[in-house]
Amino acid sequence: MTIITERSKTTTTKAEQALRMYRQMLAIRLFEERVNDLYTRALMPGLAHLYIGEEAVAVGVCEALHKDDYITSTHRGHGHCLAKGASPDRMFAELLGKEAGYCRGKGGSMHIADPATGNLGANAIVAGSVGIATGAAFAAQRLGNGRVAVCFFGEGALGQGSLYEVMNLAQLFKLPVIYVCENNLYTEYTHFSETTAGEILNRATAFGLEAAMVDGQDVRAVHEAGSRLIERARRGEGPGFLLANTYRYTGHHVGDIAREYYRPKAEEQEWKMDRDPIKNLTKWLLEQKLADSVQLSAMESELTAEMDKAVEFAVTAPYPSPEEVEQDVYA
Amino acid sequence: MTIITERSKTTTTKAEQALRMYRQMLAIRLFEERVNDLYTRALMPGLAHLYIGEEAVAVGVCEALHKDDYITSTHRGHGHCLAKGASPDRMFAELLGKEAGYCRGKGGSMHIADPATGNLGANAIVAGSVGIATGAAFAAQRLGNGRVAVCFFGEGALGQGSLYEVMNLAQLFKLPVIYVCENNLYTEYTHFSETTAGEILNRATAFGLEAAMVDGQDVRAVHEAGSRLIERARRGEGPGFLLANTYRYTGHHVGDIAREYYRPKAEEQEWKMDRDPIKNLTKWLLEQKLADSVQLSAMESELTAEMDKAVEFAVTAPYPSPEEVEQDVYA
Amino acid sequence: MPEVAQREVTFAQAIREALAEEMRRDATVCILGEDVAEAGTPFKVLSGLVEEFGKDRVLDTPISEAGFTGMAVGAAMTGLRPVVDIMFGDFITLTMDQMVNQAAKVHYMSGGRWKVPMVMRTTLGATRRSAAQHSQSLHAWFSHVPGLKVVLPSTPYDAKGLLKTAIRDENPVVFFEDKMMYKLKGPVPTEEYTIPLGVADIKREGNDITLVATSSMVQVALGASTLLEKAGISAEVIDPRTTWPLDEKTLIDSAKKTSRVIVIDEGYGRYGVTAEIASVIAEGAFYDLDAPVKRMGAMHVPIPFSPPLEDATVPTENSVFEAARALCNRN
Amino acid sequence: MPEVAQREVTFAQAIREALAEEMRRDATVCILGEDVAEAGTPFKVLSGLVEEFGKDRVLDTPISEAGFTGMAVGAAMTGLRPVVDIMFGDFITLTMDQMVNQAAKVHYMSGGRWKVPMVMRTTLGATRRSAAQHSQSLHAWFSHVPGLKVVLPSTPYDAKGLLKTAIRDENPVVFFEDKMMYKLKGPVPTEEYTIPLGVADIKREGNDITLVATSSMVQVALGASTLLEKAGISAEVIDPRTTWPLDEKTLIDSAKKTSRVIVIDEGYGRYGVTAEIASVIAEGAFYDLDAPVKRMGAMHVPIPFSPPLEDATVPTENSVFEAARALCNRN
Ligand SMILES: Cc1ncc(C[n+]2csc(CCOP(=O)(O)OP(=O)(O)O)c2C)c(N)n1
Ligand SMILES: Cc1ncc(C[n+]2csc(CCOP(=O)(O)OP(=O)(O)O)c2C)c(N)n1
Ligand SMILES: [Mg+2]
Ligand SMILES: [Mg+2]
Repeated sequence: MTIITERSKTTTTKAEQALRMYRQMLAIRLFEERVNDLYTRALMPGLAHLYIGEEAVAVGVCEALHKDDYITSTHRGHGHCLAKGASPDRMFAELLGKEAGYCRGKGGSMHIADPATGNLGANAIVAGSVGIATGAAFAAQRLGNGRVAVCFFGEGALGQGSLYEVMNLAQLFKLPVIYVCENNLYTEYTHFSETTAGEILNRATAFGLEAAMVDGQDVRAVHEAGSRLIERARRGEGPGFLLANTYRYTGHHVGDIAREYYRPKAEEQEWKMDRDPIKNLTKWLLEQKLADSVQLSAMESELTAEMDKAVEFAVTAPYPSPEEVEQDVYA
Repeated sequence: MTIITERSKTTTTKAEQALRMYRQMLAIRLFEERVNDLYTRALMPGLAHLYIGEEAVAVGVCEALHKDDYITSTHRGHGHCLAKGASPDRMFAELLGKEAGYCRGKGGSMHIADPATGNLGANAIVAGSVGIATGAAFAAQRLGNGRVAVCFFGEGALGQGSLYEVMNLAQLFKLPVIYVCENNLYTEYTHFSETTAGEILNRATAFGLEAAMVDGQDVRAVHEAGSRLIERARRGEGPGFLLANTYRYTGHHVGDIAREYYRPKAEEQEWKMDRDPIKNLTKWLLEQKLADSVQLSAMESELTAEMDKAVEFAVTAPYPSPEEVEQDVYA
Repeated sequence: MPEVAQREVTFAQAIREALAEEMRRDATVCILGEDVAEAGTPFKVLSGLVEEFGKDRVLDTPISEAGFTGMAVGAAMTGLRPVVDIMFGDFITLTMDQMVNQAAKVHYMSGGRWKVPMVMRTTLGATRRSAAQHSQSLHAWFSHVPGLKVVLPSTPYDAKGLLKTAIRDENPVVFFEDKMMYKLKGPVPTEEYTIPLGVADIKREGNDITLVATSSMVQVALGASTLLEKAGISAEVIDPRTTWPLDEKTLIDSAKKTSRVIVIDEGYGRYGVTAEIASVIAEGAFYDLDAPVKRMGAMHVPIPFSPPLEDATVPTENSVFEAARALCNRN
Repeated sequence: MPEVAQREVTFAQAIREALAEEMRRDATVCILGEDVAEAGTPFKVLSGLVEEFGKDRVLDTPISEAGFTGMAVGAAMTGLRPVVDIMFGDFITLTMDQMVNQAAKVHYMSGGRWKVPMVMRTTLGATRRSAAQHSQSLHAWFSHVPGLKVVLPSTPYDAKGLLKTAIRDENPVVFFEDKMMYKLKGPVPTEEYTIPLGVADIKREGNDITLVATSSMVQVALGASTLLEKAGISAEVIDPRTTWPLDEKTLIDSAKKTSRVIVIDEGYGRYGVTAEIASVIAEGAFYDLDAPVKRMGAMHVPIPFSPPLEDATVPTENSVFEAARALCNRN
């Protein structure tokens, strides 16, 4: 099997890479703002779990992946999908339950999957995909196709025993899998310190995994740490664990408005003001003179137009016809 | 609620305690030899997993427990039951499926349970009782009855994710529970190094537990380390993890005879000759002049007679009557 | 209940009241689950309980369904009466070992010596646009397991009375709540009351056809019966209220009276609850039935996200009406 | 199969041959499980496979049923055809999330874009004196779940042909083997063959009564049919071979012919396989049945250890004979 590496081949300079990551983070933010809007206007069924604030994690890690590498994702998965290369139009369509969606409307927000971009699927079971990602790494190793698998999950997944089972398996078999823990401080409505004893990184090193912690609001740092673990895994040196400290700006889902009983407004403000991954990178790009604000605004306008078009596409797209309900139960 | 402490109250001297542990280990060995015999003579149905070689672990730990403290046990559970105070006659009866058994014959070897000695039950699911032990500690804490719970399991249970879930819970709630991992080097037919990545102790300390490793063939060392963790837990300082390195002399079960494909005879010989817990303690008792060989032989004769009587009792005891099959499904 | 003083409460409130009353009555009752304390669960069913009973009795856990369910088993054996909250019925997959191999069997395996008075509360039901992993009705699994009891309330009155009984029961009881019903209002007596497990309720009397319906399907059946009335067909609606124990007599008697039966349950039809109930009736009323017992359940597909697809998967007032009319040969 | 060249092999050997043939044919087939390599499983079903295919394709895992089942899901999605070995059917409790929320749903949720061609092999059956946690027949659970297929072979011939088909199937298939049957011998063709899923087999033709029997109960039904013959009753014995897909037509046609039916399955009768099959027949042959469809399954009790109790829990040749005779009104 051949390894598709066009994306990383195009990485000629650090500057290009930083701009690509900037663009990607912005795309996610704009995407999620539209999700919020669609949901609030009652156009989106179900629940919407926004990734706003956490963009640097998905983007920094996926920048280090090849197109045919694998990811698994979570209920808060839009950012991972986009960062791995999914198109906003088909994503919006899926979110609205339309036929043109990635899953023909059958999956919805929490189950977007796409073989073309190596996306094994978002998962609505906390830690539900840790086995899948590990298995994909196992297959990659056995087939010798040079791929790696990245398993994204929130720190809530640290509560699920299956994570420890597969970390043990991954280390025993030296599988090319990286577990990326997005510690956004909260599960649904509970602070992680109330649900997490000991030190998170030790939970990975106890099983022999190579582990690293990183500021999840600094996309360049995420990318660097992610790359190291990914390339190490790709070389056959075994699995890694990346702990990214981050924050979700909005509620657990769009309807989670009155949040003060579980977290102070001041905390939210602080993260938004001082630790925003897009602001951080903007500042750096400008400082380094790798971009100017005109250029960045132009990019934003372009992305905004693209996102609005994608929303338009999804809103006007047709629903699947009722007979489809019985299709695809079996392959 | 009052705490029953007669047993530990009778501990006046180290010598008495050592002799008591000696007696208990010998009782287990003699018990298991008879199980082997009953099984080989086709008098015992099902499977028999012998504890021979590992006696010091159960005995050293249980010596540090009160009668109303709790234990949970495993498929290899006879030693734990006896060490916690069960009577051989009703145990043998259970092993043979007789009405007089601890579970009226319904449980058999892998399910002996006894409220009178705080035995929450052996368990035939690997790691199946980690939740139960943790829950008993939780109840003890909430009821303020001063009890602790000890959860015995083989190193194979380290493969089960539920163990990590409950260690996290125990540490968060500071529960009086001690996880005792009996590393006898093998699961059924696989060496633990093939199934266990990283360092075992780290798997407990990662969750914040107090952890210790001990030579499981040295009953005094086990007792000392166990006591420390147990008393710490009893004082409300949180859960502990004790890793006891030990060895099963015989097969995974009595029928597991041709073992050389998974472990060398020389290894078995070495443990039996050089690291036998009963021999070790005999030597020490004699050296310290805490006992002489006449006294120890007398003890052995006495125990042998007791065990033979217990076997006799069980063999001649009646089976439950068939109507009992529908009893006790519901309380 | 015409002479009894009544109040209107929602289904959620009925459950909350049952818990609060039992927690006041019995200090050993406690609640364990994710986001059960300050958040009062995502459905707000438990709002206010932590304020009254404190964090010692309403405990937020990590996302460790197997772990805290296992703890509940042990705690129930040793003096508490835990009520565990499994946020979505789909997550019982993670608790099967603790519920089936432990909770359900402890009493029997120990020859009646230990008991497990615990309750698991969880949900069932689709049409919330929650997709395949948050929409299942898996109560058939637990109904299949001796040692468990399974409760499916369909009104606030039943919910409150049955939950109080479940908490007092000496056995593990699984209590399934339809998540679409939490806001449904209905009368409950001002005075304390309980409802025994194993007694079906005739929600509406009729002569031409029996609609046996569970949980969410009771309202559907009642709606259908109104439509049927207009078509000149008198339908009897029976709610078994518990699938185990099952009140076979009431079901069979009704079938004998009307001679036509439809069984409606929101779980999958195949190998589901409708199969058992239909078999019981087909056997018990064999000589009185004028037509085959008809079964209606969820379509045999994972529940799709897309609204027009999802709506096709579950029985509706209209589909039940049509089926009943066809069965009565009146078109 | 009179003209076909035949050999006598045991049930275990048939399974081993199916695996070996498929592993030779397709390099992506691999085996994951506990003690599957050198030990060849405790039942020695897989003996010799690791010698032929190496440790890269026959992998010993830790005791992590959830973990390695999850890995199999991911590996199946990405190019392998894993066969996981769950030593005892009782341990499927630990895999329910991976099998039901992941494996069964991936294809549907992804709109048909990913598929999961994996097989889970496990066991069922009591009377091995293994007590409540090693004696269950839990195949009804998986049969209830859309997206899974469930196979229950009853002869070496069926085992081999069905397992080969299961491995080639593009969907997750669960394959239940009766552990008491491993040594049963029977003819298999010398030439390669496969058996489609979803086709019942008439194990014996007859006219007076239909005995529908699965797995372990097929031999029991055949034994009963011999006794019945002596009593002048001609019994037809039908083995559905797969509970999903289910060959309803063959069952209904036979019921129409004989007008009397007993359904026999070793799982619990309540909410079990017999309920579905009995319902299908009672509906499909409603106007032809002369007596209610009778169901025989395991008693609704955890399986007890004590031999006289355990023997009472399952249908036997005699109990089926008596039931059939009573149903035919000939005493
Ligand atoms: C096994 C399981 N338990 C509970 C839930 C309900 N649930 C959905 S999201 C969530 C919190 C997840 O927290 P975290 O993993 O930190 O992810 P975040 O939402 O913070 O990104 C919970 C409890 C679930 N989906 N799956
Ligand atoms: C969940 C589960 N998986 C597999 C088994 C089968 N099994 C019984 S004992 C055993 C090995 C246990 O090894 P270990 O925990 O080290 O205990 P030991 O036998 O060495 O005392 C296995 C795999 C089981 N009983 N439960
Ligand atoms: Mg989080
Ligand atoms: Mg071991």
